[in-house]
Amino acid sequence: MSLTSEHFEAWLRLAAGRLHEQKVALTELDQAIGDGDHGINMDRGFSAIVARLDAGPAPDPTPTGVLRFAGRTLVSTVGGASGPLYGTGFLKAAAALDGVAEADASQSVAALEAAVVGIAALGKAVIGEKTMLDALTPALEAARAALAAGANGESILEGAAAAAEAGALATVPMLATKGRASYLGERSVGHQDPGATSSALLLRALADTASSLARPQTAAAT
Amino acid sequence: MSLTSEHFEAWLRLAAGRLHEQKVALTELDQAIGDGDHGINMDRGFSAIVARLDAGPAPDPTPTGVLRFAGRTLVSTVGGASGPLYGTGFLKAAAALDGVAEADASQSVAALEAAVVGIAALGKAVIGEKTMLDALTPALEAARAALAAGANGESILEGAAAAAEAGALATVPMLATKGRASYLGERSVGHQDPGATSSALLLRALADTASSLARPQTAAAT
Amino acid sequence: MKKLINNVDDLVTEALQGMEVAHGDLLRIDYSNSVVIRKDAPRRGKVGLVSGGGSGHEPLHGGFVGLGMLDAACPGAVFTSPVPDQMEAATRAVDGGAGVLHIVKNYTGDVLNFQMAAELVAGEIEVATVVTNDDVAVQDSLYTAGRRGVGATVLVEKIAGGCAEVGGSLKDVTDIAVKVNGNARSMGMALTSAIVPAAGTPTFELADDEMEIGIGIHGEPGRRREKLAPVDDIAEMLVGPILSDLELKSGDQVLAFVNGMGGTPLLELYVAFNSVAKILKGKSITISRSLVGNYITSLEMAGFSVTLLRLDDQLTNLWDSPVHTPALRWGA
Amino acid sequence: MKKLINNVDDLVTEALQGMEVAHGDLLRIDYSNSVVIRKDAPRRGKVGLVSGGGSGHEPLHGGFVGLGMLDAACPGAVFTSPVPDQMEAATRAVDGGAGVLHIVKNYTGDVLNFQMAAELVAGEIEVATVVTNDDVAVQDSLYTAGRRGVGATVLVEKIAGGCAEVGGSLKDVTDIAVKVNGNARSMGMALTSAIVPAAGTPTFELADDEMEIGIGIHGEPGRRREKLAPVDDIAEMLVGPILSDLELKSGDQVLAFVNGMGGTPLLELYVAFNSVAKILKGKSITISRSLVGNYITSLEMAGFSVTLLRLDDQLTNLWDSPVHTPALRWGA
Ligand SMILES: Nc1ncnc2c1ncn2[C@@H]1O[C@H](COP(=O)(O)OP(=O)(O)O)[C@@H](O)[C@H]1O
Ligand SMILES: Nc1ncnc2c1ncn2[C@@H]1O[C@H](COP(=O)(O)OP(=O)(O)O)[C@@H](O)[C@H]1O
Ligand SMILES: [Mg+2]
Ligand SMILES: [Mg+2]
Ligand SMILES: [Mg+2]
Ligand SMILES: [Mg+2]
Repeated sequence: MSLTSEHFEAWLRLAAGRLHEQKVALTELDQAIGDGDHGINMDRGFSAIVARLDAGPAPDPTPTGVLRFAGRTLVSTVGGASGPLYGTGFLKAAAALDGVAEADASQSVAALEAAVVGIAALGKAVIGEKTMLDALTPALEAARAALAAGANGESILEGAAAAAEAGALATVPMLATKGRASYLGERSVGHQDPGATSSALLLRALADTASSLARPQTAAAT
Repeated sequence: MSLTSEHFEAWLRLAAGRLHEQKVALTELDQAIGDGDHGINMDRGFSAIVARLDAGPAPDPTPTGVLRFAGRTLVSTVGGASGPLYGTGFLKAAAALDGVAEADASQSVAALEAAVVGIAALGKAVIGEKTMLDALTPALEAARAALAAGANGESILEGAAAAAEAGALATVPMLATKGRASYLGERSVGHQDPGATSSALLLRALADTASSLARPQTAAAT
Repeated sequence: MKKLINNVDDLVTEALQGMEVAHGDLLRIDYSNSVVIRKDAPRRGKVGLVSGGGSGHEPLHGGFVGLGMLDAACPGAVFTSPVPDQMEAATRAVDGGAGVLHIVKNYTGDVLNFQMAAELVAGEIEVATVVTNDDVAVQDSLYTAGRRGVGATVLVEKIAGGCAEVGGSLKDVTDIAVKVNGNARSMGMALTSAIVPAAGTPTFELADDEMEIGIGIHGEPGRRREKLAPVDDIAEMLVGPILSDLELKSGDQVLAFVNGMGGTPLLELYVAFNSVAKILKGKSITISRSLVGNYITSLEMAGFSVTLLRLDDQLTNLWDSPVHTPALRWGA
Repeated sequence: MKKLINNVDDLVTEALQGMEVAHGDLLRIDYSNSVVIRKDAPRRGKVGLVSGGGSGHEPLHGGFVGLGMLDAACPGAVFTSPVPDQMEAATRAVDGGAGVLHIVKNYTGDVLNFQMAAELVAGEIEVATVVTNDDVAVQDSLYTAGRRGVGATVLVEKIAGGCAEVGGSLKDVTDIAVKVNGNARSMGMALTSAIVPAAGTPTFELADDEMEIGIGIHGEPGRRREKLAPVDDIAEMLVGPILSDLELKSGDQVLAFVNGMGGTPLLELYVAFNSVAKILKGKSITISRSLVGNYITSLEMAGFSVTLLRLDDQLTNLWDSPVHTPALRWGA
């Protein structure tokens, strides 16, 4: 597997569609422990990405170009806590892939690492605080481990997505200590974090993009 | 029958009790075609009458004294449309009984007439406009007719109360052209007028006061 | 019923106590009569302005007591006209020898109670009365109690108050009040009803997709019920009758007043104001003065009313003249 | 959901259009960036004040743009922090060469977006940032995102704005903003939730006999749910933690600010203010300045918050200094 600018663009479009479908569900999660806008925010940002991709001008046709375009669009359209956090994640990933035309497995993991580290640094959060990092950190760890074990790109991303999904679920019993949910104290326990949920969605969309492009290639190779 | 200041006071107390019981019902009638305060207003006014009777100083012990006291109390505690209207009714009745120690049937009817004429003059309303006059006017007519026919005091007042009750019911199909209900136009049709309802209640209480004091007297005479 | 109260019977008195602490520089309270009085009243030689009505319309009227507006306000129970004793006390308290103007919203109860009060001071204090009746939702005909007094009341109080402040005679002040009322029309709508505290239940019920058009300010149902519509369309329903009743024409200058009924967020009131502005712009009517906010309310009712006042130089200058009250303040 | 809107996506823009028509003498709108800008900005040599946050809190912040208060306000979507582009545009628009103060309510989103904006103008414009965090309902500990910025934000904007208006340097203005925030504490409660227009359903549900204590201003649930109580008792629940956190003592002078959350009638706010005043009187704390009304709201939420600011002569004088904005005006 190697991810080109087209693949990243396909990922953004797939994620945008799924976020739009999940808009109400994500917002409901945020109503329980936040202010009821996370689905709306994510949908606004990713819809803007798709609209700008459609309307052009097209971003620079490199992984860096597409990811930077996505990061900037998120920063300037999402708002809230998630806008700067996800925006920074994309911008850091973009920077990590600078000069790369097709990201291989190791480069992809490095980009994910840059994103997660950037988000953690901006949000000053660590794992266990009931935020998107509870999906992103396990995802990064799974990806690193799979890479070290010599797995191919598709299964690395599949592992990351699965870990993110497990991580999102694991936020349910957590007490929030960052973001809006922390205002609730004990009342934040028993609800799944909306940002962790959207992070899992993004990583699942990335894995699906990688595997769907993997399959026809494999078929052709047989 | 002849009505002394004690009888008028007994009437006020009986009416106060019944208005308090009917507070919600009268208010609900006013919610439908007015502003939802008629029961509250009447209860406030008649509770004040009772409180002041209890606390003293006692009003002048004449029919005029008690009725004037009631009229003044209503004017200064009820507010709304009904306060000045009922207040004026009581004040006019008081004036009509000036110098009378015990009101006989004919004097009682004259006092009722003064009240009804005073209310109509102040409110500039006539029968058929869906107001308290739709109870009061038929009551006055019934009382006059009974007096002309030589009926005794109790049955005159009984006839007035019955006519007022029928008059209140007859407001249901009327289109309001006076008071707050007139703002509703056609939508005022189909609801009973709260003021007509409270007027019927007052006249029923008067008839009951007269008949309850009549009964022991009759018994004693037999 | 969810209200920030201690008990229903003390509601109005406790609110007056709160006003006195918050605005002790502007007003004092006569608790025995339940009257809000301008701190420095009576002012020798100044016409006194007295208004009043049921409570639940705040800031009207108590919030308009102060320099350049009212000298006294008489709050009744919620949605219930005050009693003559209050207006009598208010009239006596503010009489500075130049007479007193009663500004009365056209409701049977308000009119009758003010009328009785005027009789109580007759021969002692010269009282003139102006009855506001600007609500075009009600036909001014033999078949109604006449148009209701709504939004124009705020404008009458401000502009007549400005006239009195600069030494206008009772006739001047009365004339200007009549002029404002004659050149102003209003219409309102509700998204929800209101709960009279002593009643405890909403005065009417509206389904989730319904609104009432042509409501007054007492939580009473309106002229008709309609399906909920975009605010641009609602603004058309309210502004249309006002424009035709006032016979406003291209080139006219107006004061546009979008008033919240109490429970509608300011964000939405500005959207509604924008809808009104678009309609007026389309007719080449110029908004030369604006007022947007909760000024004559109906407890927690959600909804808004529109009032348009045709302006000339006299009215504009008096509108701009200094006012210093709890709810309206400029130039002072 | 019943709202006075045309469609959800245009809500904020249309409200800005309405503001521009209503307050064109005070402000202008940069629609491409969604920024409310003081009409005469930038003023050469004056420190610029920029604030912003989600919409739905009106009049905060746009209603505080004008003389003696903010130079620009950046409204985000409802309850959603604005994006850095807005604050960047606002900062550039109001920079008069003396630097710009960002007044930021302490929410992760607001803090991060303002921080990114400051980075965008770094090296070009000197930016200082003050983060308000006055809400005692939230513990300021490692286990939270820190206390929220609520009612004190209004006071910071007024008082720091007054300091900037009379020529204070960026350091002066920042110091005074920090001082106001440090001497102010708030706590709020809700009788009802609010409906984010794009969500369409209430953020939380409260039974008819319940209230939320310790809410913020985003329709979010509070610290705890309680049975509805008389407002005197509610005031105790809110004022108690403020008094102890501020260590207010007998003889202190305060500004008492009772703020409506948007859907509570003014009548009830005055009752609530009276409850607060009684508590303070009992502790011999003097209310020397007051503010009662809807100033930092949560859409149509019913409820109120209390903010107390310990006053000294400097703060009192700056509070009294001239201000002319859509929502606060005196002395100008
Ligand atoms: N300090 C932080 N670090 C990492 N993620 C955070 C932080 N604060 C909040 N988040 C994430 O942001 C999500 C909320 O995003 P969103 O609802 O869009 O913004 P807001 O909270 O401003 O309304 C939370 O569910 C959480 O996952
Ligand atoms: N002009 C009038 N003449 C006679 N009765 C009237 C008139 N206007 C109103 N009423 C009576 O007053 C009643 C309403 O009283 P109330 O609810 O206490 O006052 P308000 O209408 O001011 O709220 C009506 O039901 C009607 O019977
Ligand atoms: Mg959120
Ligand atoms: Mg009534
Ligand atoms: Mg009434
Ligand atoms: Mg948000």
